[in-house]
Amino acid sequence: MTLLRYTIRRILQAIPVLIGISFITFVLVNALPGDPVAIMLEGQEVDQETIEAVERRYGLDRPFHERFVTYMLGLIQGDLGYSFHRDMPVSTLMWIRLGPTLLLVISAFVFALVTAVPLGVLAAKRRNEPTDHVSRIIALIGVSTPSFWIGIMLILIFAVWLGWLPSGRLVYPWRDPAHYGFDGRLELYYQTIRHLLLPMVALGTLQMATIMRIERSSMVESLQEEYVQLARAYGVPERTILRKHAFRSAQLPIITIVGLNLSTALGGAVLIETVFEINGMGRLLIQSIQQLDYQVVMGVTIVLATIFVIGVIITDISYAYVDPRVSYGDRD
Amino acid sequence: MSNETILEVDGLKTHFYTEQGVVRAVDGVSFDVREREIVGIVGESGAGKSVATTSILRLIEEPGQIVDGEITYRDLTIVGFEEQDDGTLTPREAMLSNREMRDQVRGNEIAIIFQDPMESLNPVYSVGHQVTEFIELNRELSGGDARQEAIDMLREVGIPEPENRFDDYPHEFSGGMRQRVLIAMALGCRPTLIIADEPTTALDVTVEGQILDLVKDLQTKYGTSFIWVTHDMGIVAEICDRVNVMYLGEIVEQGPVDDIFHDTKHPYTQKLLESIPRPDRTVTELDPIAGTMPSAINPPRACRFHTRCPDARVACTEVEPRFVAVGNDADGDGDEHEGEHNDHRTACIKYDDVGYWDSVPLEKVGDRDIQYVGDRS
Amino acid sequence: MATTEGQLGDGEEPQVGWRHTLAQVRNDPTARFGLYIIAIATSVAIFSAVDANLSRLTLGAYHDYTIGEWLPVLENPETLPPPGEMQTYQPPVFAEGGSWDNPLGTDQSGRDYLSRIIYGARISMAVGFFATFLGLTGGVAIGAVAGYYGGWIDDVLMRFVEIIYSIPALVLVIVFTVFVSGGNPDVIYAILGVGIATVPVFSRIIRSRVLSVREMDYVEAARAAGVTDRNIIRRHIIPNSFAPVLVYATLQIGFAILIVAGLSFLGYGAQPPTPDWGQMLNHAHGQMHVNPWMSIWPGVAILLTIMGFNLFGDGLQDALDPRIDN
Amino acid sequence: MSGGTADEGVATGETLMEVDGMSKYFQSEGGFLASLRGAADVKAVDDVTFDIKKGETLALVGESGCGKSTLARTILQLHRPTEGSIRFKGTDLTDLSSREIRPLRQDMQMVFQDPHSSLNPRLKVGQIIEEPMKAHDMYDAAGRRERAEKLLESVGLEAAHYHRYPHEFSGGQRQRVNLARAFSTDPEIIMCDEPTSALDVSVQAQVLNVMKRLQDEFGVTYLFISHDMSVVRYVADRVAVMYLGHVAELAEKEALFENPKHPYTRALLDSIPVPDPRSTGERGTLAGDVPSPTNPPSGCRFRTRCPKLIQPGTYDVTREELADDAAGAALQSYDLDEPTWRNVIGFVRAVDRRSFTLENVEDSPDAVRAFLDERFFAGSTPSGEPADVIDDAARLLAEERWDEAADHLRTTFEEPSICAARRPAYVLEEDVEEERFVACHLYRDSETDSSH
Repeated sequence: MTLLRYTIRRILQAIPVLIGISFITFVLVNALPGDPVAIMLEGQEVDQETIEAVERRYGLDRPFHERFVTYMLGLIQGDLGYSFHRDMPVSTLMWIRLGPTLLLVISAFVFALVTAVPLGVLAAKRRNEPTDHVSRIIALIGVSTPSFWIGIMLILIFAVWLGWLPSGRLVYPWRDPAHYGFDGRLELYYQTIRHLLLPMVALGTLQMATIMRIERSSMVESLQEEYVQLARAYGVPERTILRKHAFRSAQLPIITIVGLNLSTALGGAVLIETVFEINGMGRLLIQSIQQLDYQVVMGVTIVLATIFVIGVIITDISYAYVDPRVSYGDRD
Repeated sequence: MSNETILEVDGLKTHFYTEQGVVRAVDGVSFDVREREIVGIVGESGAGKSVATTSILRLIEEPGQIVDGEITYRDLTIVGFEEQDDGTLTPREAMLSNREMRDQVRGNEIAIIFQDPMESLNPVYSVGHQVTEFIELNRELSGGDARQEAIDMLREVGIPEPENRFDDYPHEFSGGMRQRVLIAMALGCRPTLIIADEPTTALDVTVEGQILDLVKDLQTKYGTSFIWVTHDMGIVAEICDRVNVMYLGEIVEQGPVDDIFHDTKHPYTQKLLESIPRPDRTVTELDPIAGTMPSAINPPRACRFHTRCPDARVACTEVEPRFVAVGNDADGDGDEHEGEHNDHRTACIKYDDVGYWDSVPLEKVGDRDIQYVGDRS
Repeated sequence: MATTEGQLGDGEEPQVGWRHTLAQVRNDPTARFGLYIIAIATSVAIFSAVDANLSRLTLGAYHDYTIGEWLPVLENPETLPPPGEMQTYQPPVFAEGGSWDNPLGTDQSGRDYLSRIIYGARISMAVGFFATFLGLTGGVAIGAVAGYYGGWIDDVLMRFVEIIYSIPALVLVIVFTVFVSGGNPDVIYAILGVGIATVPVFSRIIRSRVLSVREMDYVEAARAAGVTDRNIIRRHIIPNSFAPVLVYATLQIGFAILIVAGLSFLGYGAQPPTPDWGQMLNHAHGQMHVNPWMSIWPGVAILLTIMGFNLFGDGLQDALDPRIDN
Repeated sequence: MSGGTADEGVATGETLMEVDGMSKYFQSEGGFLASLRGAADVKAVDDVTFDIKKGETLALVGESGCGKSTLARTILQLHRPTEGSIRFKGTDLTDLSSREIRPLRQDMQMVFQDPHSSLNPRLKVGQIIEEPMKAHDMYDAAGRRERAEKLLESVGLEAAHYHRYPHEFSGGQRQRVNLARAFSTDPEIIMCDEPTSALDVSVQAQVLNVMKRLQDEFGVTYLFISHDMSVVRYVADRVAVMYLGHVAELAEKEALFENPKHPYTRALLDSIPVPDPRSTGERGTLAGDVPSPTNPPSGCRFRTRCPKLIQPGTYDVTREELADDAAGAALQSYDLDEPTWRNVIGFVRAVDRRSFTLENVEDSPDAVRAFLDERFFAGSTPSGEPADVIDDAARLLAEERWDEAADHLRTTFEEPSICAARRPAYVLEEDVEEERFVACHLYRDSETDSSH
């Protein structure tokens, strides 16, 4: 009951943020010194008439606030504008490109959690022992390395030198196997995984390292809690203490960090999609910036920010689910 | 008082190896606990009370270590050392392994209640689940029986509607109610001894009163022994049968509660009692102990209290005080526990024939209420 | 009254003051290691920026000089030897065909790769420091005001910060550099963009810190004593809120370097011929199959630099964290 | 040597501060949505009236959450009161703006409970003590320093400690620094918020003695907040006992401790363990928990736990009189003898708190009634109308309708009581001239002045 109320409250709170995101994006792309038309037509010999024609086509002849209102009204109806470069509605484009990005980002987080949580717990359990030192060094390198460079290195090693894995593009599990000329679902999935492996590791390493550090410190703290001491005093075996008494409450900061780090991961996806030639939102952003297709740029920015906002809501609700103290009210 | 002794602590030393030096938190402490009695350990913060009791369950963590002494619970050796040829101490073979501690002692024989009811319960599990878990672990009960037992125990400690509150989380209980839950948890495991580490300090007076009454009732009913750690002389007077007064890692005086209050021997106990404002009568002038407790890293030489003791003489800085029996029939009521063993003992050389009375009183420095004299090496 | 060390203090509160913190950092080997890396990177950045001859070499005017050749040039700049033949894509010394003249090989224009990597530190360090400084200044201003005044001011400012944070930093920085620069992206815009993108984290940290410091009894005591708001903020709030922010700033420099490397990798950061690690990786990416080693060195440079800041930041954090003290 | 405003003729023993009808409510939950939901206010302090005389120590005691700290902070205008007035030497502080209050703060200082968080760790002790003087432009730099050093010695530290940082001191020493800071501006009144409750007993005694000595030396007035009755007995001249935002009783110390009038005061005193194993007095305990301050009980706030709840009909309260206070409370009266009435109330509360179980009792109303008779009414069973109500309750309980049973019992027995209907406030004339305030209807007949 209260969880439901909390959910509704969180969703309501997101509305002004989404409006703000749209506004900021709109301002960035439209109102600041760089005139989109000038940028678009840069280097071309154009007369005034062409400029006006272009302006009219994009509605740029109308005052700023009017354009914003029109854009917002469109947004509410799910209309993100029209891409003249690609000759299709931006929203349609988004639908096509969303899948690969989500596939990449989600798999990166799965990879990060699956590796980081056990490693972090192990490091906390064996604090100041070799295991701990090794895992801390891994984490340190992980947070210090640019993801796109990891991508390049992975391609070099596993695709170029060893030739074990493909160096780019994804195979989408939701497609018809025939599209790729595969025998069936099973091969499709197998190929999906093979293609996904390198970009997933490249994008997930930073997340893994961050989560590992937090998992470790959170577990260390949790293991010193008085209720853990109490469990020890009642003869609970050390393994149960680790698995049950200390673990659950130690996951709370992890949940928060997964939500907040979605932002870094989505940004990283832009780079990874470029390195691995994946046709997702990130690559779309870069392509449309090169083409100065500014409706698409706005669209991608807003959609990525929205994914982040939704992600944070989901993690907040999971937090409330794990921590009974947050029935409603602010957590900060 | 012919009850059997169940726990014996002898010469216990627990030290903490910190960067600043070795903290001698507990430094040669001996006391015992008999069946069906409440033994108090009283002292100010930093006296080593909690370290002493956690040592009994061998729950001392890095950088702490039990370095010497014997702890025997019935016929089990919780802590025991033997001297090697090279003079080092190594654990005796009879000493319980960690696993044996877990299976045979912790929870099922000796349970513990911590000071802070807010921190002692895991916030992400329901209260009933936590009580049930410990009961199931320490008594051979099936899940369903353990749950029923948990509900019964919660009712026993005065939680209204325990069936309905079973699945509530700790934050939904008040501080007093949480402390009741912890008592239910401890008693539910049917231990012989419960260590209560300042269990009412975080509570309001009226709630404290409720808890003290509850404990007294349940102690009678279940026949459990208690070690009650506290800094509150009022609580000591209220519930303890025998008392150990601790100062800076050592027990300075121990004996039946009446003797401690009415036949006080050690100057520290004396001064401690004089420092307390009374609820039952108006005191016009308190006479506090001067100064603050010295560091346990470099405790004062010989008698550790000599730096603050009003009666300190030069001998106090030179002679290590021994425990001497000082029991006499001071109250004149034909004290019955004198016959069997002389329980009242103190570690002050005033009561020992080692030259205190021939020695010169220590000079007091400073004219204010802080006097700190002597050894600071 | 005599006072011994043991008598004073009861170990519950951490030692404060910069002298203590620095001593702690000095004692921490990892922090010291980090500090060395930072010191090397910083001096390399300053040195390479100051020496005009080295700049010219790396910028391409005398692109075919080798490491062996420019060392005497540094000593006697007037006597520049004439340019030799361009040798592009030379492999590093350990690969077949490499030589000690260009230990890490040469790039597409025949410029010495090692000197370009050394020179690349300049951009990274500049971006790291300036962007973080911007983010810190903006974040502290917003966070302190929001935290101290609370109420609707807090609501509005924090919502704004949340909006900025919602747009992934890299995306924000790309859009900012491209559109605000009017299609001519440059490092200055990158610095500004990263600065804006890091405002949210700083304002959040300082705000939560201010919120807890504001509740401290010494602040209330000052208020009760009639100390003015301005003096309370100056004497109590800021000094006690700033330490964790500084720790975070150290870590954030690494993050800024990371973002700008990505930005340059995509072609929107420093523009050629300015040597920049991200940009070098961009080119190397295209050469991956032919000249794979080119991809390695810029990445290693980024990794080491950021690691330096992370190590130092961790050490600083340990030094300021009371829990580690016990 | 006093700087700024001089004493405006308030002599020792005269009223220095008058608190009149002061309330402080907090919003229980911030934010727009909370206000939409109509979240109730926390009535931390509710309609409190008393005065403080120059040179005395007025102690404010009560359990955690009773509003004593809020009260002190509101008097100091660190919180602005929701209602009421606070007159300091004749000036109503609530009329003044923050800017106008600032100079007056020189005369009103505060000492805090937590020795760790009350001193800024980044300032030297000397700077800490000088800060209030600086804020009021007292003395020049050298003068401030001289005074700071003198104060350090007055509180039992050394002038040489001027250059030390707080972390170099123990808890007790820090409280001394706190005292030095509070005395630096030579104030008229100091609010002491549990100044010794974080300290060990021996250190507590040292600090209390310093406080007493300083009071003699400077003639300052203390408002001493504490939860510890023993400490209060040592330091106070007069004592105000607070419960859930109300003052329950205010009296001279000796009178209050020797002859507590309010049942809550009595319960509080009874629940303290006496540090004497031969103490004969049986310690009494108070059952139940403190109700929530967002929705406090009507009338007397203590009535839900009060062992002396007055039987409806004991006082002749007219319907008109009650209409103001408790709308809809049926006017009933019973004529049970005292033990029976106590049994009834014990039963009502037991149902309310569900402190018993019917698990081993048959489900029939008769069986339940028999069980209740034995458990709650052995000896003196009520008859007549009350008996019918108890029968009803037994029936409801047999059907496990506990909430309804509790409601029924409460509306029948508790709510018609004058304790629920009216807020008690009586000023009694004690022996000679001392007035005594008791907020309990038991003293309805003995009041001297009902205008309160």
